[in-house]
Amino acid sequence: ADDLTLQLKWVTQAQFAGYYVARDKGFYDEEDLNVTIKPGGPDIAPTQVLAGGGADVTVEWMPAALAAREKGLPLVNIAQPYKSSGMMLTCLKESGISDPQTDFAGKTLGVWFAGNEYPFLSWMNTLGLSTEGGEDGVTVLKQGFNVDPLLQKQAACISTMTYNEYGQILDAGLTPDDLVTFKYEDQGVATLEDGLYTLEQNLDDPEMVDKLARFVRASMKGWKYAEEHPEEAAEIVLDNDETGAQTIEHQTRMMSEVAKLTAGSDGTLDEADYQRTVETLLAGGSDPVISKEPEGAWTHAITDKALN
Amino acid sequence: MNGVAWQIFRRELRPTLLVAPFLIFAAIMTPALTPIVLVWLGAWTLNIALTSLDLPFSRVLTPIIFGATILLLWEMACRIFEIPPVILPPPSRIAVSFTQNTSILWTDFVQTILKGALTGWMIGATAAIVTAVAIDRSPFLQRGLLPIGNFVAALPIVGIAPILVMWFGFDWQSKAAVVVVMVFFPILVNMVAGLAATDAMQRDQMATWAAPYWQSLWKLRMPAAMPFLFNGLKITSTLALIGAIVAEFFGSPTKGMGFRISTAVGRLDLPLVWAEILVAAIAGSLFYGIVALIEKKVTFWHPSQRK
Amino acid sequence: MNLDRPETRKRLAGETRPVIEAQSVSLTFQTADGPVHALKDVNLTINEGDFVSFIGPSGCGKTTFLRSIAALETATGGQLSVNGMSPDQARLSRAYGYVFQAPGLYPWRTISGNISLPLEIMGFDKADRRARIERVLELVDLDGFGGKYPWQLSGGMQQRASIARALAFDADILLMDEPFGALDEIVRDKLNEALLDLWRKTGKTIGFVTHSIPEAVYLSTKIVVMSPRPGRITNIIESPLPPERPLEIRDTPEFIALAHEVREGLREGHGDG
Amino acid sequence: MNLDRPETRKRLAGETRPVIEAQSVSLTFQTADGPVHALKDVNLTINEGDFVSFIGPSGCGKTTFLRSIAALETATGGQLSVNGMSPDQARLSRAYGYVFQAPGLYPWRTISGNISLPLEIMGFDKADRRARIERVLELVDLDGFGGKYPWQLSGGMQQRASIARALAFDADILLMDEPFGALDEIVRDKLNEALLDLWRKTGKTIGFVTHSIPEAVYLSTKIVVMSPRPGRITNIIESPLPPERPLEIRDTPEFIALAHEVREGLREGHGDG
Amino acid sequence: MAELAPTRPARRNWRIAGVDRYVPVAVVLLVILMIWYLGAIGMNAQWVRDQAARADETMSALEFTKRTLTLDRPVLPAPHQVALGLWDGIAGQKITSKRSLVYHGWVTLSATLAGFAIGSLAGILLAIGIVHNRAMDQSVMPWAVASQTVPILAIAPMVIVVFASAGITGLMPKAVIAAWLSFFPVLVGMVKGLRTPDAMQLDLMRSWSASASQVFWRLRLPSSMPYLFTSLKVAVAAALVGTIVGELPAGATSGLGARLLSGSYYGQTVQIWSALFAAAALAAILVMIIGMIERTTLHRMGLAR
Ligand SMILES: Nc1ncnc2c1ncn2[C@@H]1O[C@H](COP(=O)(O)OP(=O)(O)OP(=O)(O)O)[C@@H](O)[C@H]1O
Ligand SMILES: Nc1ncnc2c1ncn2[C@@H]1O[C@H](COP(=O)(O)OP(=O)(O)OP(=O)(O)O)[C@@H](O)[C@H]1O
Ligand SMILES: Cc1ncc(C[n+]2csc(CCO)c2C)c(N)n1
Ligand SMILES: [Mg+2]
Ligand SMILES: [Mg+2]
Repeated sequence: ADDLTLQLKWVTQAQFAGYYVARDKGFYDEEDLNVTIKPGGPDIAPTQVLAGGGADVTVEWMPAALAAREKGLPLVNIAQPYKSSGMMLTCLKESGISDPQTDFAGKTLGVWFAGNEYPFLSWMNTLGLSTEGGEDGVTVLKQGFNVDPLLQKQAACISTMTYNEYGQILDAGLTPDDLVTFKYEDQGVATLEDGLYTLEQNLDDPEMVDKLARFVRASMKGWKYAEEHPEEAAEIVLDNDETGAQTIEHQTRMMSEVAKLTAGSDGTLDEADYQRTVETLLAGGSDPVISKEPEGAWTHAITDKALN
Repeated sequence: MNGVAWQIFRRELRPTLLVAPFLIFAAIMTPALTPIVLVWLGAWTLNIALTSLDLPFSRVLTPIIFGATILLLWEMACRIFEIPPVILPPPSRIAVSFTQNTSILWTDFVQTILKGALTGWMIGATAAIVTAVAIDRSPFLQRGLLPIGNFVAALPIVGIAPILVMWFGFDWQSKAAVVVVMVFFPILVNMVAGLAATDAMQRDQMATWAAPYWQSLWKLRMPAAMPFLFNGLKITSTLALIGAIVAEFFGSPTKGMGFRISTAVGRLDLPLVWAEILVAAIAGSLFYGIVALIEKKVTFWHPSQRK
Repeated sequence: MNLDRPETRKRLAGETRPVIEAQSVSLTFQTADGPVHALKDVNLTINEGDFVSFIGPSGCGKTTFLRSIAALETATGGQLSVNGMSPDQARLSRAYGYVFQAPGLYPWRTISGNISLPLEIMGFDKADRRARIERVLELVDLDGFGGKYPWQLSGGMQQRASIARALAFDADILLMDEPFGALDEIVRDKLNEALLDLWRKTGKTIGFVTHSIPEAVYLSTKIVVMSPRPGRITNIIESPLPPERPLEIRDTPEFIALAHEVREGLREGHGDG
Repeated sequence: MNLDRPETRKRLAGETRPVIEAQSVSLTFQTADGPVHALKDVNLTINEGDFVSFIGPSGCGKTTFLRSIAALETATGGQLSVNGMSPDQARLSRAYGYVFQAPGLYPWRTISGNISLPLEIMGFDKADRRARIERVLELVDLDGFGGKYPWQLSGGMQQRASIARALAFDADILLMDEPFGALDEIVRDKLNEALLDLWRKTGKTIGFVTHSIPEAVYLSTKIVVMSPRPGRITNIIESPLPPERPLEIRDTPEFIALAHEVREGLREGHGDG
Repeated sequence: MAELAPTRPARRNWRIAGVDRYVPVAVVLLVILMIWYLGAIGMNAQWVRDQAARADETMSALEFTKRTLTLDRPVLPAPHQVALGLWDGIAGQKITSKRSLVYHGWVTLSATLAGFAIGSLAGILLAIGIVHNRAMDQSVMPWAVASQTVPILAIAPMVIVVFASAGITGLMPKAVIAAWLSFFPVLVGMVKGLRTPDAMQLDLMRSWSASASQVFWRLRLPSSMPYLFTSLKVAVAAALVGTIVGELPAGATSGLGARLLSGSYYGQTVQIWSALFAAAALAAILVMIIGMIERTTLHRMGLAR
């Protein structure tokens, strides 16, 4: 079997169910692949791992991938299992926020960094809010690992994913009625999330291209299986979680939320989505995430080969 | 070079001559290594010659040459082996990034080191000294508190950091709190040992003079404790920086060295990461150096400082 | 201060009062290996103006007895009184100057600072302190060294500084535990002369531990010979020598005879090495 | 080993060869405060079987001279030879046993282990080591204490062990730097007798530093009086005493006269304390 | 006038052996527990109050207190919650289970021990070099100090990435970080220890014309033993911290560090505290083991009295 290493963007959870399902259900075996899945973590930059040769393919968000590309690391999107964005800003209703346009000024907002801050910065830019604090701007708090800043009322809003942190807030005892959410998708600043990326030079090697195609095919099969069998997928994720910290309830709910995001995708990158992402990022004002239109940042070669 | 120096030089060179054949063998096997090996051997021989001469400035010069050699080797390795800069940038690029980002580095320095580390260190040290004096009078408290203190000191701070960030907010106050927790017990343990470090004869003298408690504290135990106290202060000076930076990984405003490092890694701006590390190393060494200097002034009488 | 107190003359005339009185004093240390009888049934009276030397083999309790007088140890049996008070009361009334075998100077203070320390503790004012420091430095022949730190001085000079410190506050009782043990013979001779001189002038009561027979004989009005296991007094020898003692007195037959007597007394109690 | 070497007799008959020869030896330490002339123009010949004592005030260079002989310091001027070699060659040929003022025993080795250490270093085999340890332990009256650790022994016993260690490998030259400084008089007397006995039996050449005039007079065939700043020899006194010296010899007029001579010599060179 | 200084440390004659050692610890522990409970009630009160307000409930003080001490996601868990968490993690699971603290403790322990071994060895070797070679003495020390000021958590991810790119994963990268933190105390302690022999002891060796290696094995090494053990104790605790730091960025892998992180990530404070205490206990046990080795070694050497 051919060896292939996949670097995840984050810890083992249903966000990456497709890959785990593909492995445990033998879909990779069917394609004669031996896939190693490396979980990520808060301070692992998947792009760096790829550059260091620690992995062949990585799951990454497009803003980070494009930023890395501008930094000289030639990442190419070879597949896009996530069609829609699950990121949103979740606020306490009692903080008095109802309209981003008018109510954010002077508030403290929790944001993820380490490559995940780009969509937020773009959004604030379109809202014309400074991120340096003060009366007319927002105070940005580098959100740590959990939803505590909201529960402790250290921030008016925090970043959440529909499938994960939002659920944790509910688990903590707050109800949807206590909260106001703003999806990036609805604010017109949605950027593409979990996609599969590899280094440009891999695409010059026909053998590698073939391997990647088989990988994408099996992975997508895994995703579709997971969408249809959320409980079983959650079970598989749980089996693969080495920390033993995840619970079946949490993962099942995550899986069903994730299914909504992967639903519209067969793995092929939608050019329109790509274009919208690039435009959002380019609109970064004084400090745009990327300064010029990227070239060759994606390819259909793999998905075409895999799916036809 | 006079005779004595030449003799010392020959003696000190001996271990190097033992290692040299291996290095040269390695260079022959991997020709790319040749310049690295040559530079290393040359610089090292120069250093040995310098220390053998024992000139007044060689104490300062040798570590500088040693450091410069390492930087040079680093630069050469990066170029010869074409290490991708997103993995390990060469020193030259780090230097460029350093000069380009001075204002960011300064903001981060103020936030993390001056506000977080220094404040926390001072609060922690003061609290530890006061506590030490307080429990110095009570053998009961000492016996009860110190074993538990040792246990708490063994708690990995990285575990306390998220909790303290949760308690004290995301700004520098929580970083200072982490530093306080980190430095408190090492200083306490040292200070308690120091206050007890008077010898029996000195205590007996105080007794024959019928010295009251505060007199014997100020005039005997405090001065006698100073070498111990500074031992603790020195150890914790580097701990404080690490603590403040680590705590920023668990939540911070959008400035600070820990914040910048994790953000910059995400953006693959490795030269900036290393520039921050450089600032941390310089600040840490400086901090340590200043404490050591004060120690020299305060404990001038201690045998280790006399020479 | 009165440098010419008439105690010496009084003492010779038998008019002096007892300062230290020990009645069957015992002291037992409880150790892991069982009790150590450091002192057993010690009876001794020291009068005002006496110069009493304690001599005896190692471990016979000389130090322990001196420390008991200074209230650094507490006797476990018998009666010990100093100036009619308990040793601890005497300590609190600052009746003693104590010189330990090692100089025990504080390294972070200069020689003057060291001498000044007990004076500060006892609340002497600044001018008085300065005057006293100057006087005692001269007394031990260290004038000019007040600004130096202890470690900048030789062992002998340090020991002299420590004697100066004990003298500075003019306690009436001076307790000295082998103060000259570490000095060479010539320096020792000098300090012996100086000490004798001081004693004659001030009439202080002095308790003095030594290992040297000639030193004990040369200095004392009373030589207490002790013997170990249990620590006890085996012999108290009154000295017939006059208070004026030039160094040459050591070559006189009286002196040699007295030294011989002490040596014999010592050898008796000296079982092993 | 030959316990009855005839060197003593030879020495008395003037037949011995020089072992240590110093010709205008100087030694200057460079310190931060400028040069210290520890030794200046020292001339001395020590013959085989001599027992030479060095006496003089603190800082006069006694230790420095002994250390130069043992190649622990290097003379900065003049000629110093040991057995016709340089001191360092003599050191490498293991010509010396050196005894320091403090016992300097290794706390992690028993007494036997301590004595064994130089023997191990010099490559003696096991059986030989054991025999030698036994012999020297007996010599210093410590048989039965071989298995004890240093801190389980009194100071005097430790000092004896350290002497035993220096004797064990039978160097022909024994250098001793105030070996008995810390002991009480009775113990000191005993060790003096034992040392004299050993010297008489083995005919070793001994260099001995002391502060005690009676000790120097009692032990030596030659007394070297030194004086400080710069360190130099002011007097070399040959002893007329016979090699057989019971302790009582110290009460004889010859002894007292000799001691007096030494004291006078010492006092001359003793400007200050 | 103030109270007088005691003439000697107070000698207490508690008859039962160990009483004067354990009673104070127990009393202090009890006080800490009390403060902890009060803290837990105080810090969790806000949440309970908010929840009650949202649900429009009113409750008795007793009920209120009970709730603050039994929250699922407390700000500060009560001691018994942590104890339960620890008990469940240690005894309530199969040792091989991923939820077992024993399993995670073992993962951390193995990396700690590996790093500790590497670090101590490096520290000892460097110290030997420094003591014997003047050039090393002057050049290495300042840089060793500087090395400890580098924010380890910042380079930990990079170390892991660099190792991963060389194909090394798992225990090794963590061990290297552990070694980085633990070599320094050993270096400092051993330099001091190897230099403890005083001039006289060195002169003795010289007068016997002992070789450099004889001086090392028979004098310097044995006299450095007490220093070695003291610094080993510091080093093993540092190695544990290093390992945990190394486990943090790696995220979803095993080990106490990963437990801490995932606990923090999912806001499971009880899990954080349990992992924290497990780590501290591990450190305490390691230090104790070294203490035991120290005692027997020094006893064998005759250094312990
Ligand atoms: N604190 C103590 N605990 C137990 N035993 C002690 C203590 N202090 C002294 N001793 C023992 O008491 C005895 C008398 O000791 P002391 O120090 O008074 O003797 P010394 O005559 O002064 O001897 P030296 O001439 O050696 O100074 C000795 O056997 C000693 O071991
Ligand atoms: N390593 C050194 N560096 C500088 N000066 C030294 C050194 N060793 C000795 N001296 C100086 O050399 C002089 C002679 O010292 P030495 O130790 O030989 O005296 P000593 O006669 O043995 O004195 P003591 O009787 O006090 O032992 C002294 O002034 C001393 O301060
Ligand atoms: C320190 C930190 N940095 C980034 C993220 C963002 N992130 C990476 S993957 C993912 C999916 C949700 O689980 C999210 C939100 C985070 N959570 N914590
Ligand atoms: Mg005594
Ligand atoms: Mg000397």
